[in-house]
Amino acid sequence: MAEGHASPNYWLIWLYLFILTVVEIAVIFIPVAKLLIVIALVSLALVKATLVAAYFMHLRFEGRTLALIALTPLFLGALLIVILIPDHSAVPHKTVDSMKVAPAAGHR
Amino acid sequence: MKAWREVLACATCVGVPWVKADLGFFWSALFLMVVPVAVAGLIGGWLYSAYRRGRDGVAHGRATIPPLTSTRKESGQ
Amino acid sequence: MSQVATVHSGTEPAESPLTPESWGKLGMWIFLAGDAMGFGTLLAAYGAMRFGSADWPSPYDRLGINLTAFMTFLLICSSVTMVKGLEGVKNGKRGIAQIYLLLTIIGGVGFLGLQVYEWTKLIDEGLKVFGNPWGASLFGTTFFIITGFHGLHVTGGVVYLSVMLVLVSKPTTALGTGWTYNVVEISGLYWHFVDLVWIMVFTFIYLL
Amino acid sequence: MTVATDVTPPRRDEVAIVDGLLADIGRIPPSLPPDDGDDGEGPWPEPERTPLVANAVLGMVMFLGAEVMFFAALVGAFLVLRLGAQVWPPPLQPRLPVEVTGVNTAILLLSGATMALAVRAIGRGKQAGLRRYLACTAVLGAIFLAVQGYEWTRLVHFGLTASSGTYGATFYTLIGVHGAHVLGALVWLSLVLVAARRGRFTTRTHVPVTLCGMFWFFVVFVWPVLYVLVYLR
Repeated sequence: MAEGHASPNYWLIWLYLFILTVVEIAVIFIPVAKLLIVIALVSLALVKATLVAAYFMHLRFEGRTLALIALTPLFLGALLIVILIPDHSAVPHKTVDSMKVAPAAGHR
Repeated sequence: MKAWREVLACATCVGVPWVKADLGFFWSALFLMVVPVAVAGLIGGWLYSAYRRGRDGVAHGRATIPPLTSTRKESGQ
Repeated sequence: MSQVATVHSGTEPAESPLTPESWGKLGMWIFLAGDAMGFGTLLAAYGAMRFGSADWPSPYDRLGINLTAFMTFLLICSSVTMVKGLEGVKNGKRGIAQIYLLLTIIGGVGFLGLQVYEWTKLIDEGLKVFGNPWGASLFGTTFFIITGFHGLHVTGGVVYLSVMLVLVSKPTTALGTGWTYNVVEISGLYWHFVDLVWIMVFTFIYLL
Repeated sequence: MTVATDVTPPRRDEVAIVDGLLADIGRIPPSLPPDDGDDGEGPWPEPERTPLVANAVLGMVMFLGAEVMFFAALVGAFLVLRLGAQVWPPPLQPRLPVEVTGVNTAILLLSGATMALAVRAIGRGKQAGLRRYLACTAVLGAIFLAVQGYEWTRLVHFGLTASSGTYGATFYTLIGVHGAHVLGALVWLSLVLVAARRGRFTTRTHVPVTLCGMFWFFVVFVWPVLYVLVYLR
């Protein structure tokens, strides 16, 4: 890899990252549904991470298997989020407001 | 409702006020951060000490430092 | 030279098809994958606990965003100076490599300083590991654990890059595309990873 | 390497290899004398290139590192639940047998000591000592398992089950996983013991004993951590 590819224009990548950061900050002020903002922010973050990994970490110029190694934690992390869904959606957060009243009511 | 949950020490009551999730998360996360470092450190230190032992062997008249680990098949020896 | 300390700088194409230059690079990538799993777990737990909580404070209102936006900018800059320094090593320009590596280290130290400032400010405002005046106490716990873990990584990276700077500064170190390039590139992988993680932390902890 | 179908004369280096092999075979006695292990020296000089760390030992260390992480994950989950609970142990649930398990802990630690003695015995070539200490270790491990099983049945009888709350769930998960490890180690130890009774190990060649000992030590030293965390308040 050392000589196998021409150096990408790193300052251009830097500019992209800078612009994307500014866009990220701008996105949270857009008056749309929270879900849309979340999707936009996560996608922007993933694009930035991809830029860093592909160009700064030279992943674009390496073998494909190395990219698979790098992507494994992303896949496992997504799996973890899916696994955790029942934990946080099942029990409390819809009813927590009424539960918060309970200690004040002298139940304990 | 509350007493029942309290007795069972509810596993998924993350947002419930009487569960001290912050305490559990903090110490558990800290523990899980320390353990891999400790494991890697112990294994690394053990390999380094093995290497040191090999180097001391040279001082005591061995010809060369043996390799730390073998890249060849060992079975059958 | 002793057998144990022999550095595999030569290419071993038949044995290491993933990273033909060195085993070290493959090792660093595997370590980074594991480390990424650690951060991924922390962020997933953060998401689960935040979603399960009804009184999570608004991070944007409580943590402030101007300072951390600047910290993000600083890390991105230090990433690009890192690749520039690596380029200097590749082209055999010791002075350029030294200057850019030094700039990278300064960026890291500056990031750490700003983080210390941010932490003290937030602690003054009442954000504690166990409890804060605004709502769910996990807000503070996750904030300090995740940013603290990342800060430790930056600290390690600063030490790592300082060693690289010393290595590159030695007149006896041969520059070019050989062993030195390889070693500095591996350290760069770690540094960019820290930057990459911060991009994620910034998005999930501060912006969402 | 594929088998050559056409007959070609062996290349020069192959000839050299075959010559070397023949020379080696000539040096090795056709049947090794029973190793009494008094001297710690084999019948031939020690090869210079023996690695400092045997491959199998290195592999075992890596495996044990992964095992430590596995238990650490379980302990981490346990800590979340235990530290998060307002009252621990939760009220109205059976209490764990702290005293009996304390004695059991001592038994397991003792088995670790006998295992260390067994490894040391074969390192000094003492076949009888190896057999005796391995047997002691196996018996102590079996006693530990038996007591654990007995206490489990009593706890289930008292109403502590894996589904009766986080107290029971974490107890049966953590202690059950450890018990499964002890069982596995015990099976492995029995196999090693059988091999030892057949005199398969010598001063120089007892890597299987070492590996089994490493796994046993792991199982023994994880237990006090679990005991302190799970049983004590």
